[in-house]
Amino acid sequence: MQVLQEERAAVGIDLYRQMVLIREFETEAESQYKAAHIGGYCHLSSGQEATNVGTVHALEADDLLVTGYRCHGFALARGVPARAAMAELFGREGGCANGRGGSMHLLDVERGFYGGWGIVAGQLPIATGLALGLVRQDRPQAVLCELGEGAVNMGAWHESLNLAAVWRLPVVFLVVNNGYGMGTAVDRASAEPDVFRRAESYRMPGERVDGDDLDAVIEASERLLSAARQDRQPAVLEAVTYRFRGHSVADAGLAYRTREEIAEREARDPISRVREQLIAAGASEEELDAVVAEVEAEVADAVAYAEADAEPPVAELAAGMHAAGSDAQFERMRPGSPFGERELIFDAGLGR
Amino acid sequence: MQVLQEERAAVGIDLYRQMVLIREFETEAESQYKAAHIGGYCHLSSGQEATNVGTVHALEADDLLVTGYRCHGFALARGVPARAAMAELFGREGGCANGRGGSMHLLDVERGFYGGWGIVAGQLPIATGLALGLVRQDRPQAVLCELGEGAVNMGAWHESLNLAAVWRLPVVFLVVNNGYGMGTAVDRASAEPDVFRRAESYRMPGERVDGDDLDAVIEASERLLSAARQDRQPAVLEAVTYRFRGHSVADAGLAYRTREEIAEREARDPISRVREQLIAAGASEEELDAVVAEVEAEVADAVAYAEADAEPPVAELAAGMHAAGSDAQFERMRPGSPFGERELIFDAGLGR
Amino acid sequence: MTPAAVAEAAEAGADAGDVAVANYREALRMALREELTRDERVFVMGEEVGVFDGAYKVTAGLLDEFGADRIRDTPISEEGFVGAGVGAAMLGERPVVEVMTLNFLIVAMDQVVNHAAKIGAMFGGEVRCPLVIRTPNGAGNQLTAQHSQSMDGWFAGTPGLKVVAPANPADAKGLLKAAIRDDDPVLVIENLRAYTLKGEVPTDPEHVVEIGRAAIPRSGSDLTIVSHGYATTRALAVADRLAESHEVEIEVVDLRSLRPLDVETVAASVVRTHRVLCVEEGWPSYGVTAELAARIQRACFDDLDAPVERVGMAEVPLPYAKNLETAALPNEDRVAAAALATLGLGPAA
Amino acid sequence: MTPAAVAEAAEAGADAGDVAVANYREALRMALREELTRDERVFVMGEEVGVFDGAYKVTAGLLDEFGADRIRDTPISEEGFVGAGVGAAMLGERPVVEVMTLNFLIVAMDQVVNHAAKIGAMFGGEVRCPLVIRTPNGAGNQLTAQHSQSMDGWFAGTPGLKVVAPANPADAKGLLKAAIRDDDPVLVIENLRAYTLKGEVPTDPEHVVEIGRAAIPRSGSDLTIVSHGYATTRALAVADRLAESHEVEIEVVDLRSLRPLDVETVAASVVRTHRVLCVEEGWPSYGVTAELAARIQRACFDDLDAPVERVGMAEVPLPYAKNLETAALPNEDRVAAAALATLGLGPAA
Ligand SMILES: Cc1ncc(C[n+]2csc(CCOP(=O)(O)OP(=O)(O)O)c2C)c(N)n1
Ligand SMILES: Cc1ncc(C[n+]2csc(CCOP(=O)(O)OP(=O)(O)O)c2C)c(N)n1
Ligand SMILES: [Mg+2]
Ligand SMILES: [Mg+2]
Repeated sequence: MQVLQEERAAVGIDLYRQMVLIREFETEAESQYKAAHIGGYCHLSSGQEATNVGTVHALEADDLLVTGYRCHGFALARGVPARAAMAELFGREGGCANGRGGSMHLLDVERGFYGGWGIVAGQLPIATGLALGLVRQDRPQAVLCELGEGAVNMGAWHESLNLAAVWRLPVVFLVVNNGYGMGTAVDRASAEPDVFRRAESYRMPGERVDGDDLDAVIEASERLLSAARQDRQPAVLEAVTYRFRGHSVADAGLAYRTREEIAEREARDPISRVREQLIAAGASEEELDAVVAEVEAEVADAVAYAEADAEPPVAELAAGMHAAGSDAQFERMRPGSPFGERELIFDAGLGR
Repeated sequence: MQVLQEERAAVGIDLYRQMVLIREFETEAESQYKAAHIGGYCHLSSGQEATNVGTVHALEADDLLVTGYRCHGFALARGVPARAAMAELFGREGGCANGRGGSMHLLDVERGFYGGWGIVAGQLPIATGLALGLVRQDRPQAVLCELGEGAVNMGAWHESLNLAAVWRLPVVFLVVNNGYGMGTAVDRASAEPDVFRRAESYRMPGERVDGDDLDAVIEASERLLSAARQDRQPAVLEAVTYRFRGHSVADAGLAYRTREEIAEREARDPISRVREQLIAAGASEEELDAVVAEVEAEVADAVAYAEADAEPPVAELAAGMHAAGSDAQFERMRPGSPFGERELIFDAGLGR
Repeated sequence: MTPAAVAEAAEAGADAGDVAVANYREALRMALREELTRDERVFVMGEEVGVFDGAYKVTAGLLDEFGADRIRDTPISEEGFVGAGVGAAMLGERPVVEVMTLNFLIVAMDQVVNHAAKIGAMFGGEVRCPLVIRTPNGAGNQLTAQHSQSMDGWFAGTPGLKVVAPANPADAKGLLKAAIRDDDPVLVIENLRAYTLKGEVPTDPEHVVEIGRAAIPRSGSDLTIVSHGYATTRALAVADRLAESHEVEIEVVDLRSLRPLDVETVAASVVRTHRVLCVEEGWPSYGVTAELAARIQRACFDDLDAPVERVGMAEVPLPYAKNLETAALPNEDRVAAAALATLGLGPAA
Repeated sequence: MTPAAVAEAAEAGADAGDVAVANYREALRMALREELTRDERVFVMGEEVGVFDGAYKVTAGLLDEFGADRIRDTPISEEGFVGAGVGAAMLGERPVVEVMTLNFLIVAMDQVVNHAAKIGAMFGGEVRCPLVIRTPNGAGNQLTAQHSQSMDGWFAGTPGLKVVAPANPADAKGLLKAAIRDDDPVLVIENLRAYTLKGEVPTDPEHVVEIGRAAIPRSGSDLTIVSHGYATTRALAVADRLAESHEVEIEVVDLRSLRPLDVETVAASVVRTHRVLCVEEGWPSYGVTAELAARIQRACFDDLDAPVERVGMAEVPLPYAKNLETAALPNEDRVAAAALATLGLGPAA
């Protein structure tokens, strides 16, 4: 394993740890969902961990990250504490979005993670704008914007890539091609199933990588992100991977693909692959088992934290909606209010 | 001139007649606009007549046509009577949209012309749907959908081309590249200024033609339309041309381009070009002058017709809005109506 | 009762008056099946309507019955395929476009309000657009801010569109069928939580519910609650609850149609009860209940003993946390409290 | 007075209280120029704002003054560049996005209502979106159905947004400046016909008009007309006309802000006049005047001598023909007739 050989061994082990953390975190999240401690839509990334971890590893500390709704893996890889992520899934105050966002809307602005968005391709224009912001602020950083391969048929894809190219903005569009958008196989939806080729329409580099090959993902991500930082060269990176589970925890994932297909892919689990590489590079089974045990404890701790954490007070139903100072603006809306704006918007809604 | 040589001479003369008609019609429309007999936005196609006439010439009688707002030329080429077009610009009952649509919304369903639309790229999904309708009705025809080169950066372009390709729909997207979208030169807006290349993103043929070369336009249009009819092969045809006038009659057209550039293009006027070709192919000056005189009379007649034609009665303000039979549905909306629905929606609005 | 069984019942007992018990989702499917069978021009398209059996299973089984040409899976590109529906409709087809939820219709807004709605009038009646769009609105499963909306009024406020919103299985079937048979573009607003509501559904394939007619599913003389879609379920529950607890008789007017709006039925009820509460799933400010209040205060100016009151979703992007979501929805407690306040029996809202 | 001259005046006489005469368009430009000068984070983007000097010339000359990085021409792709504004704002920039007309904001609807509006609440206050979108609504130049709309209420009904609609040059300047300085997403709705309105504009670069405060440009005791944007111009003209013709004194309340909505000022006026007419440029059904009527009937239930009345655009996609357009608009004759009817001095509308 390259990372292990080139850098200090700890990096490879840490990447392995992140991948296991994502898997364990989501396995636990699914149980908690079934126990009704978590609600809403809940999209798992199991099978996609090498892409999560490899791309985020290529980010510098001040780079920015934007994703769709399948965001647990990216959030954890970016360093969002498991506690803050799990508490968010539980809808608790200590969640990274203070319990307001849930599974699809994790974020961590301090770590440059600008969300977790739920409208397919809706995050692309925003990522483009973040990249524009970097340029205007003369910051030599880049934005990594995740989307699924199903999102490449939305108009927002086209408008965003064109804008990024015309303005030479430092953004890498990471298409996580897990083969399906809900039940629709990529070639049933995209007239160009080699998604990365669509970059050509914007005279933008586009390439495809095996999203389950951690080294390859890191290499390609680093290269494209550097070009974005240094030359303001936007790009498309397509990572081909597979989701082991259904579209969300509510989908068995069997109506549109065979058990054989799934089994075949599970046999090539990227986590096992990295583990084998680490062993081959000299890591011991014990060392790696210890990592797994550590991660299990971390996830158990996250659940305990989330369970113990307080629900947001109902009096703060509208917290965050408006910036401080807005209460004076809304003051005159009170009289005649038929539905309690005072409680909902003013007293509680201003982040006080 | 090929058309003249291959087919009977009358065809070439008729195409010339159409081009002159478009130019004369619009020259007159501009005067009438300045005299305040025509309102709204009024977009002229002068300079683009070879594209108008050549592409429409390639349509079969039962093919369908859809355009943006710069539609006078296409409408006239498709055979919309000058009277009906001019009356529409005057907002009269005898207009092809009964005075309700104006310059941007000409149509003629009998001739398969499904409008004249005003939202940039908004006509593309509709054209795709018309093509789907043809397929469902097992009609071996095609749709020609016009748009400007400025429209290729809209999401609707991307979604429509993808859909047309995935479903193999018989539609040819005609990009009239006149160099500018309002004041924006194509390469300032499109990351791929060779617009036709964007067809590749949908594994769709795309080609570019000199839009001022009538023969070339006809040849390319016929070829792509046949493939659409016979193999349900959608395609992009980019016709490179130039608009002599501003974006609309309200724009002098000089803020973003030089007088020299315009003069240079005017010197290569496609109408003169066709005239020269016809003469070279044996037509006489007198014959062609007669055509011009005929057209002038036709336009004068159209204006006289439009002037004499009645304004739509105010009592029919809402005519056409709803299908016959809708009055019963709206009946209960009457009581308490604060703004005269009865008059506006019911008595008048049902096409009675 | 399985969908297939419902279909059989429908075929077996086609006499007017026969009913089958079905849930809302099945009732919609019955309507689709009957209309697909009746008219070759009808076809269904949308994301996941085929192979996946529908994101909310409304179209389950129809792909097998009618084939991929008539039950057409689309890419994720709402603007593209809603617009394709507009075009196909202009050519005389009868597309029924499913949009996964109302939240996603927003990316196709332009095709709905600036194209479909304009066609009839803008082209002087020369061409029509018999398009149906069906989509669920609503909230209540912690789907959070981007997925928990009900902008019904935006469409109802667009001249050229018709908008219906069935509250129960019978209307789900009857209004969807009416929409498919209508020659104008019709938006059918369903509701996520309503899909499992059970009820009796007429099996006569010719049974349709006329667009533009409100229903009165419950009569009463003390207060009128006006609602549509899932809010009607809440209204009926609150009417039952307050009949028990406070011995008040609440009349419920279920709008069924938002454009045209049956002001006559609403006004006639308010003239009888003198008090009225309007309830909706969406935000009240600039929402459906605003229009209701405006109409009612004018139609019933001399009949009102109290102002028209409103309840809807709290005016916030819906938060994720369960307790916050519950508090923000127009839940029965909130509706009941507002009803009592309107009756002068509780503290003002 | 040329824009440059106005700017000079602004610089020369920066004392509070100094005014320059400018039209609405110039007033907006003054606001942009002052804020671009004040704060490096402010930048303008939109179609044709630079080289073309703005489709309606609001930004004329600014490209030369501030350069292409701060006056940024965009491709025609509203969803893309409105969304880019959202992203840049999240990073602390202060984008002012011009959308050529409100009709074209519809293709970017999703970025406005399902992204910009959601950010504050959905992310629990962790990040803000200080975005300004400016765009004109309106009709009246035979622009026809797709180009003659005013869906102001859709945005005003979206929690998380603020919406202002200046009626005159002073407010155009003051509200746009307030919007740019606000830490939340603000939609500034201008009006095509208002661009040429002239008036006095404060030159103090620190003068802003607070968001959420209605104005009373004309006092009167017989009837209140509530309006916003260009409808206020109509209301004032009608007030003058009826003062002459019928000796009635009409008070005009200009909302200035639609969200927040200053119900207090509206209600206080109605309490004095007992009669109220609401006027808007858009369609009244499910429109801004619906919300006004709903609020007023509740706030002033015991004070009203007549129902709240409304006038807006006729409920049709606006037809092209001049005579039809004129008839469909809320023209002064229609407003005057409705005012008289509300006063009990004319036939009911
Ligand atoms: C505009 C819009 N349309 C539809 C949806 C519903 N939806 C959520 S995820 C999804 C599939 C997306 O597939 P893909 O982009 O491949 O991402 P993946 O789920 O595979 O990660 C759909 C259709 C949505 N959220 N937004
Ligand atoms: C969605 C949308 N945005 C903006 C406009 C305003 N607009 C009308 S035409 C036009 C330029 C279009 O340029 P192009 O596509 O090249 O066509 P051309 O006018 O050159 O024929 C613009 C920006 C519009 N009508 N629709
Ligand atoms: Mg996928
Ligand atoms: Mg052009």
